[in-house]
Amino acid sequence: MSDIPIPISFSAIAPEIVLLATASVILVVGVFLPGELARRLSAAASVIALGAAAAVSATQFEDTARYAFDHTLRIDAFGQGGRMLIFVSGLLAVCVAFGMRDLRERGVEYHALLLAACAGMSLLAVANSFVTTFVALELFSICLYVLVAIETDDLLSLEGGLKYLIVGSVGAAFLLYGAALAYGATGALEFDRMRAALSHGDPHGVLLMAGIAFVLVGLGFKANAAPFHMWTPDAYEGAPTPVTAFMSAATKAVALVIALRVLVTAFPRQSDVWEIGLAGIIFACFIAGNLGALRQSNVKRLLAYSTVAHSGFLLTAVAAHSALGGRALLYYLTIYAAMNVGAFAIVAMREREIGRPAEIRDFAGWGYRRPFVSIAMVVFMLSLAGFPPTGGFLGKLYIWSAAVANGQTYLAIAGAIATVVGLVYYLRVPFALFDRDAAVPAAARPANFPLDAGVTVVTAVVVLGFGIIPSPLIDLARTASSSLFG
Amino acid sequence: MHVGVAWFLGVSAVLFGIGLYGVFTRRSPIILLLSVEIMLNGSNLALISVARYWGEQSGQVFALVVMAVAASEVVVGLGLVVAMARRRADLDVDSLTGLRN
Amino acid sequence: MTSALIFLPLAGALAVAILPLPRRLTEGLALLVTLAECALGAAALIGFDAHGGAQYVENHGWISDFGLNAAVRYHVSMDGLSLFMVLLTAVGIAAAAGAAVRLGRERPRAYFALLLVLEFALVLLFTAQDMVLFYVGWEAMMIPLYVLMGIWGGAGRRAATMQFIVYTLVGSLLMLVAIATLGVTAHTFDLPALVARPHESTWLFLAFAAAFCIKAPLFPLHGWLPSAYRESSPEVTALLSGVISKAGAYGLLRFAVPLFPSTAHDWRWLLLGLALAGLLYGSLIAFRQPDARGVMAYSSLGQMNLIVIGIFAFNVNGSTGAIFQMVNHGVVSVAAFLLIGIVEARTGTDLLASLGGLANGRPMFSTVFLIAALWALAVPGSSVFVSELYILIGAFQQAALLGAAAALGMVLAAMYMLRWYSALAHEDDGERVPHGMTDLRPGELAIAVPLILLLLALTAYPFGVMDRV
Amino acid sequence: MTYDIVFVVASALAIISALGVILSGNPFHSALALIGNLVALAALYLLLQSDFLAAAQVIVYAGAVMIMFLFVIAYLGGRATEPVRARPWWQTLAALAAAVAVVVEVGFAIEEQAFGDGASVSEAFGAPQAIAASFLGRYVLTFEATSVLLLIAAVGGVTLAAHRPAPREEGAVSAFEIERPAPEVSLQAEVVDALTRFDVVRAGQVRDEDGET
Repeated sequence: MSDIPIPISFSAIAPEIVLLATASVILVVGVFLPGELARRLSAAASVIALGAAAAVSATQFEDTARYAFDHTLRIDAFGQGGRMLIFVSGLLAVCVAFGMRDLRERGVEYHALLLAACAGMSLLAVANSFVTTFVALELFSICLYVLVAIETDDLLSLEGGLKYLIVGSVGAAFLLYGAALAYGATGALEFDRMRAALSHGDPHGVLLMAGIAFVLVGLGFKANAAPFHMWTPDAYEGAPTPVTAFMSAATKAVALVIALRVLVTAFPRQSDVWEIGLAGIIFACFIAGNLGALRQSNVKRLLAYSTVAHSGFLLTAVAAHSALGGRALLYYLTIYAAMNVGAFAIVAMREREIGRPAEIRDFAGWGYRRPFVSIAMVVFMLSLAGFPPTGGFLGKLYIWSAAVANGQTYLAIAGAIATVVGLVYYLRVPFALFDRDAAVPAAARPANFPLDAGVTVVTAVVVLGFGIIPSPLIDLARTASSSLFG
Repeated sequence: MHVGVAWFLGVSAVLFGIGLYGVFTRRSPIILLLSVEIMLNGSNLALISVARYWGEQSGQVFALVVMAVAASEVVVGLGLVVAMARRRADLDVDSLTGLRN
Repeated sequence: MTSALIFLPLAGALAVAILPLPRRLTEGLALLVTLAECALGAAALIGFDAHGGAQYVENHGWISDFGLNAAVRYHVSMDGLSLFMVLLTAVGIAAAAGAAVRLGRERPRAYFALLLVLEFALVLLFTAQDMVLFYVGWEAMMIPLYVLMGIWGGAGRRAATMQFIVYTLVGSLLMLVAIATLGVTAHTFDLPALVARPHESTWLFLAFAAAFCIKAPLFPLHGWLPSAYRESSPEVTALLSGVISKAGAYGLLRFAVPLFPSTAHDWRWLLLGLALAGLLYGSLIAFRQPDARGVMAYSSLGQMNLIVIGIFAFNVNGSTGAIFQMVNHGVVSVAAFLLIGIVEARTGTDLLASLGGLANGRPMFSTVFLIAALWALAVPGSSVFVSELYILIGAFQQAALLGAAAALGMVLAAMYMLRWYSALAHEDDGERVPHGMTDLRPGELAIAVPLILLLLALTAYPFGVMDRV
Repeated sequence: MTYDIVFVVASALAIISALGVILSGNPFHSALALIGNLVALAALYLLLQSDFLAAAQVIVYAGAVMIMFLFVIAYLGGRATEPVRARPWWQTLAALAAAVAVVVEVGFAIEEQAFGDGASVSEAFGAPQAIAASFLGRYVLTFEATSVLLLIAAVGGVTLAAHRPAPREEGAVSAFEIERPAPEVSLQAEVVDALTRFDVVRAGQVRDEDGET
């Protein structure tokens, strides 16, 4: 029992402090300001706070790995990389939301909750103990439950929030129970101490195996991995589109970052067993995600199922549990975040034009009226489908290389087959966009969203730029990954 | 018979399973929230019994945290339920079919 | 030099897409770029040393460390095979662009930009010496093709495009996994380094072979072919048949066989059998097609399978003939499909039953069609005859029965091509042939005549190609 | 011996009340059963020398959280009662299978794991002082994060449940109040649906909002 006071490391949690302080200020000040002004100010403050948090993480990126708060946190480049990804996704989500008139009344809460969610994710990215993991996970989850349902006038939004909450809580309970079982097998809750406790003796105790299985299930819920993905389409469709964009990018990123961290830090000797479990989940992701996406006509639902299928690819990198896999994971997560945020930003633009959820047919012929945005959408779809020269292609190749290097060629082959099926639904969007026969749709409302367009351009540049010149990103990912694998 | 940690863990597993069954079979959001509470309580019992077994404080602290988390979940969940109840009469997860294709 | 060949079309594509020029200038600019590419290719041919192996080498780092120290490099060069494939691409694209100008495509900026992107990708894949780089070209080639087919195609374009995508991507992605495996196990993606240490792996070979055989296409992987050839615009069909199918054969020659020589040798009978079946099947089916495109499509299938026979005959005659036949067939089928396109533009159909009599009072039409048909049926003395003969000799050396059966394919080719020509050109004017339909116009001749001249040049001096490969 | 009897009684009570929560048709009864469950668990915590947790369980959980539940149930009145439509039998079976699988798996794990007698602990174990020391020492960050969590939950609860007259301009339509297309139903879709989701009625059943079937 180390009940002696421990040094409080403010530098370790600097980003969280920045974000939560800003959130509090927004909440307090927002009360006294008229709605529109409060929304604008809180958006500006959020952008600054997220930018500052990302900058702080960036300055600490190359630092040597260290533990903080008596091993409940591990501050390393891997976590900082995850943090930066989260903060940038949050920043883009703020930008996407800026044009949303419907959020006007909720602007303050929206931004405060978004900042708090980022803080929770950021904590999770560096968590080194199941206690921290659980608290951080719940911190951001609760923010997301509310954010999904923030359109309280809209029943779909509430429904999405409620389903997400219930299923998410079940996932959290699984994680918790798994942690309790692993705690029972090791007597420790910190990942590194668990590994130390497991470093000798039989690595395959049944209690421990049960614990790992439950932890995997719990994280699977958050990473919307099949078969724990049933909340995904509902929450994604019900949520306001900027929230969907944020969830798809940041939640996925942080869930996979922590999954890799738990598995390789705490249970490296058990890798033979959880590799198999992950393989099962990966196959389920490919099947459920692809079959689900094939029959969607709503673009958000289609993208929701596509994220399920993508969990399969990303988990392939986790299953490789090597420095190469970590690198591939971070590389693909970055691209993945960019293409999802970009795609959802475009969906948001179209929704605002037509004033209702966008079906694929609502995009028919749109490419001839808004060619540049539509070309960006094509880029995102091609990247999701894995075509060169986009980052999506290199990410897949990278992940498959990691899988092959770890002797899991069958996962790469399954991924290849899943990619083929994915084409069928991803390419429906470009086909619709440039459908020659469709009447060019007229705008229901004047549509001019400079911030959305900015987000689209930035994300498209990321997707294409890191596809053509990937070395800078790969170098960063290498630094981050090696800090985890030491 | 000696009641050791294994017995407590067994009870915790049964509680967890009961909660899981409830989540899968019931449809009223209130009952679903209650079922989740049972799952969390089962986990808490496991944590506390393991903490006792190892003579280690962490598990108890963890369990306290879980209580706070559960309370937060309930607040948000009930907030959602109330917000929905304001806007529609029927509260049944299965009839929430607006979000389906 | 190689980089100039690769990036000139890309720069042209960007310029065409971005500059807000009127239609005429856009078309002119695009045409200029394609012709400049031809000129560059010709310069490369002149400077090419027939016995110098890989030339115009450029090797730079691209992705420094792609894991396990397997770097991906921008490594391009040209040997004889690459050079002639690049030249074929340049000529084919130039002809297609000319035809597109002639036929007048909607949204010319996008159309020509995509054509030029296609050219970029093709040149890249024909010159790449790094497997990842090759794959980038291989897939990048598909994107403009999908768009060209899916937007500017005929009524059934959507289903045809989707079928094409799924077929080709199944093979491609398996190949991508195989590339990843090779790279990770050998710690390099560099083709010369990999070829220097041959591999033996059945599934890797089959993954590569599948990708290339679908694109070629080898029988029975040709399911996408009929609808794709029918629903695309004539230029795109010409490119599909003339150039892009050659990318499949090129892949077999450049990757599948050299990387896994012993495995390929073990599996040769499967491929030879399928190719033989494809040759006879394509030739027979071509006979029964009601439309001009259908005949050429199945003829193309048969010819590609003949090329595969040449490749897997595993001797010098077979492979030399295959390469020469790739060039010949490329030019012939580009010419044939573009001519069909001209007929379609005049009459609105390519059904043989509704056409006919094109030779009546239209000497240019008649001549050009006749030359294309004669070359396609490999009339003795033509360059195609030379290359097919080489393939047959190769096949005979492998097995007499194989050679005999392949010769049967040639006889069938003569029959269906004659039917094709006579249905189009002879008899009275068909019901859909407008009264007083004009002969070929200068603009059309400007496209057709260079191709014909090229065929004559190949015939006159076949060793110009065969010595260099 | 007393220890064993208390254990048996308390755990039986906990399990029975938990069953009561999930089997009762009346949410009010369910909530009351959960209170029983919480109290029984508190007794088990006492057996585990976790006095502070037992107290917290009763005061925070049974005292505060459950009161909130009861308030909401009272507010909803009859609407909180579960509609009688039953789930398809195979869903119930699947749920049962999942629950039994969890219990069996963990039971097997416990059986296999050779637990010793457990550490001997001093009187101070589980005392408020010890918990406080942990919270302010090793777990100070967790403590702070938990407090933020509670604050966020409060903000969220207010955001969601606060009554807010719709402040929209005249004639403006909410972005999402629209006619939705009827779902396309196919056998394949049905099967996929059944395999991939458990929380929904089968496609083609009542869509109560539009009155379509």
